[in-house]
Amino acid sequence: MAWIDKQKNILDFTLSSLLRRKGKNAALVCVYTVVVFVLASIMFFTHAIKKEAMIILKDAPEVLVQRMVAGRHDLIDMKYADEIKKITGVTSAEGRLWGYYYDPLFRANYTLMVPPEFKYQQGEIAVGQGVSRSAVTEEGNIMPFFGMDGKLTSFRIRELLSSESELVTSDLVIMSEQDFRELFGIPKNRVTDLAVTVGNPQEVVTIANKIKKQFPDTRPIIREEIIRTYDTLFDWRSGIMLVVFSGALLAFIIFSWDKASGLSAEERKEIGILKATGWETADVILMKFWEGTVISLTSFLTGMIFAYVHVFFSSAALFEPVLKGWAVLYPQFRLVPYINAYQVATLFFLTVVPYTTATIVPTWRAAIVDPDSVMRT
Amino acid sequence: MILHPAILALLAGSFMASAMLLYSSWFGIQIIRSWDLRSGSELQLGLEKRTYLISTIMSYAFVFQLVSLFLFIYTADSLCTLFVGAMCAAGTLNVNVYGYPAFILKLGNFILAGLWLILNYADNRAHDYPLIRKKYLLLLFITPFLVAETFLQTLYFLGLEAEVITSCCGSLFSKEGRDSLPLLYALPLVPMKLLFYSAMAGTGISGFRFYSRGKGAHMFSAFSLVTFMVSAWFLVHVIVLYIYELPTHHCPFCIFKKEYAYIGYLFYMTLFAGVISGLGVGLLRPFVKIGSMRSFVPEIQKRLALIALASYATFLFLAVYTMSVSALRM
Amino acid sequence: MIYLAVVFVQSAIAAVLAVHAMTAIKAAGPRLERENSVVSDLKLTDLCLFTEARYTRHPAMADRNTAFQDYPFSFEHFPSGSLIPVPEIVRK
Amino acid sequence: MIVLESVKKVFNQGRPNELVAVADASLSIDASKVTVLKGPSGSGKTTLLSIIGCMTRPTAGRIHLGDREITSLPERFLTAVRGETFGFIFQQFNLIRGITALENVMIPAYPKGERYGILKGRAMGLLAMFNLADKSASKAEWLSGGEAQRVAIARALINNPSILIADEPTAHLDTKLSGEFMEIMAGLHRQGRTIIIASHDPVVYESSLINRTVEMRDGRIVQ
Repeated sequence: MAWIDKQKNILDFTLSSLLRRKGKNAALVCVYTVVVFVLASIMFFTHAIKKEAMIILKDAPEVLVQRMVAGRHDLIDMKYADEIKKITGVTSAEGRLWGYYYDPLFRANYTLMVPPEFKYQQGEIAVGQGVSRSAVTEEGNIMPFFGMDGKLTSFRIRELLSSESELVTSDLVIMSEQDFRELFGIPKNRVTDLAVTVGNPQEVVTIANKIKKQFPDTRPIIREEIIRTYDTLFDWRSGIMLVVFSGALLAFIIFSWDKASGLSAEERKEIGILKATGWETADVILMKFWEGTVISLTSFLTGMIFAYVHVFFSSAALFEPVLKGWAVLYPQFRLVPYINAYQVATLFFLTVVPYTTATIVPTWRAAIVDPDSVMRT
Repeated sequence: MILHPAILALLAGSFMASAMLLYSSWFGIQIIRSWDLRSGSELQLGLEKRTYLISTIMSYAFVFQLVSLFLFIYTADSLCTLFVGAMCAAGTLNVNVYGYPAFILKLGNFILAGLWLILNYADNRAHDYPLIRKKYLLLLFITPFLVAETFLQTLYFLGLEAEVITSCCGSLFSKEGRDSLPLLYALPLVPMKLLFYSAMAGTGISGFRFYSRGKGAHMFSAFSLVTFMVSAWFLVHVIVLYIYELPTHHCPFCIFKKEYAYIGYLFYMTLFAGVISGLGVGLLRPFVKIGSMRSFVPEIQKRLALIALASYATFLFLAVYTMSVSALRM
Repeated sequence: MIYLAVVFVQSAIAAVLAVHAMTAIKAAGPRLERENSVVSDLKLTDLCLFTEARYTRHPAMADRNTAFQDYPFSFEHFPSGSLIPVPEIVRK
Repeated sequence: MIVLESVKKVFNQGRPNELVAVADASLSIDASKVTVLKGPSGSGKTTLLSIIGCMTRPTAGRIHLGDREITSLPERFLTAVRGETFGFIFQQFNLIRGITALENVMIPAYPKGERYGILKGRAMGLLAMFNLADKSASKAEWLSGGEAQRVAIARALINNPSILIADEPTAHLDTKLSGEFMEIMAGLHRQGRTIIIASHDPVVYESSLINRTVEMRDGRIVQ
């Protein structure tokens, strides 16, 4: 296996010559690692949150029906629900009551919501972890809300929603139907929107079409659409981050081009010696190939490891300010590390391919040094 | 357009590959015009040095094509949730008219790059580079295809618009038949099996004949090309059904998934290895008589034939095996 | 030799992380199931990631009359999409 | 054994800074002899030496090595021929700094794909032959002039060439070391190797070892 021994010998020489130029190569590896790290963090984060959203939302209502008035979302009459229930294939149609509440004291937006079955009494509420954090309150405390008439109503907190469901419940305030209607002055037969369940999942689209036809003033939203929208949303966001970051990527490419083409006199002489003593151009290119491989592999692995730790152990601490913006209620969650070979391959493509392309021509230029150049100087 | 990281990666990669190939073609033209090995002029020495660059670029391009082919499929697959009616990569590729042409070009370019490398390998072993002009003509032939691929792929990705919730209504248009494959017609099972097995047999016999007696190189190449196409067609219409154990799911890409133990990679890799080395045998056939190549070309051809035969045999074995262990009976 | 050791250590860490990922995914199963039941019990539709304004809280429920159009393709979909925090003065 | 027919080498052809380094040189060099190319610096010795050593292709003319014509071989094959046939000793020894003497000796053999252990054994053998066994692990830049010179000779011998080419090997050596060098060359000559030296050092061209002297001036062979 002369071929394998040749690769081994050349790799061996490459490693020793890389180690001889520690400073120069360390700088390259550092920059490379940072590039991989940032890209990998973005991708790990968005993929994990996408996947988590998909899993969490798979039990969301199958079809939501909203009423539109003059292009705006409006309350819907429960009569619609009775009619929809009559459509064949529909198992149930229930009203949902929910809305937003801006708390001027803590400058936070809560989502107020009525669950299908409320466990507690009137005048009692359950709140999400984010609400309890921002309002510095806990179980048993009193929480005041301004009603539609400007009067202050107080509620007793009976429960804090579990912290493990924070990704969906952080800003929720759950109360009884009566309280909700009184607080916002919603008439008895009106609800925010309708949640429709369908027996056969393959009929969902047909039924949504039927609803749209029967009630032209509504807009049905299918669960798959919600999931799809989230998918696009996060793809888009990670894409935008990549585009923003592409300047840095470009800088890295130019940097590696420059590193590869800016051979010192010492290196040039060294390649001249190699060629004079019997190395062929292809052998020098092979050596440079191994050099690139070693650098890429080291940086790629290091960058990925750091990104993993960053995203999944520290909950993307470096991104949090960006993602959070000025949201007061930001859920505290730790992502499940969904990673697959596809992501790694994409990452590889995004970093190693540009690096390799940038170094092909400089590598070749270095490799064609004339062997007799060492005799002429 | 969907700003997905993998899409950005594929687009950037393709643009870079095209640029490199255009750059190579430029020197290819110079080589075709002014190559003269007997001359020791600086122009000639310069051109000889260029050949190293172009070989390197082509080797990278070959690897790039292979990886990007799979990444392309994977990306299409991961995007399928964004389109109504798309269940897997097959559906996503059908979202606009550029998907499949881009995919087919990707396939073709990978094979062409492989053939170029075979030619290059043979040529580099002959001390007078007898194929140099032919080699660079082939390069000039490949470049437009790669550029076209980049172009189509860009159009494809630019034309992707996710069907998300819009302001007035949900996206309720249902698109049917997205998962069907264009240009692939199925025959009844028995003729299809007959065709597949006879193509395999033809390749086997002609390959064995070539390997043992050195005759019928062109025939063997023709057979390997036919077998490649027939097998791909058979894979999509028959074998996958046994793998999915569903008589209606024809997706040629789902077999790359984990649920099917990534068996697709084996199927496609053996097909590629088979067709590239099979075609390589015929490609080298005209050059057996060239003085400087006589000593080693037959040996390369034999090795290629062996690779082709082994690959197709593996494919055949995999096919028969999956069909026999499957719970599906047809 | 040193380099091989480095690569070995890196691969080992990567392998450990891969195992960690697998176990973490498995371990997250019950939690996600409980989360699922919260979602189906309360009939929730959206993640609670962007709560700074009502028009960002429920992307699935967005429409064209909100202050920032909530179509997912609009560049400034979320105020938090800006890469630097909004100045203190503007926030009040 | 090596025959040059009207060999010519021009640098920067067709440009204002055109330089004819070797003009119309015809020469035949016998096997197992010691030949010296003699002449002032700039006379084209080094260029002619690199043409003989298959490092450079001539602009015009023909070269025969044994019974093979190698004039128009592309670099890939020229390098292979060179690797099998020639060993080189350079004016400044040209050892690679930062790696050990042993590695320096092994470098020319790396692309041949020999098993590392066997190669290392051979290299150690060569170093031992030149009394350098204890220096094998020292870095190239720590070696003394004489040691560096002997490492360079060992490197030239690692691929067991039949022809040894030395370009001004004594230019940076004192008289004593130059004498030692010539003794080593004498030993190698006794093993049957052909030796070609370019030099304008009397210690070399007046040595009793020399079988033939070729004199050059302005790119032409004078005698």
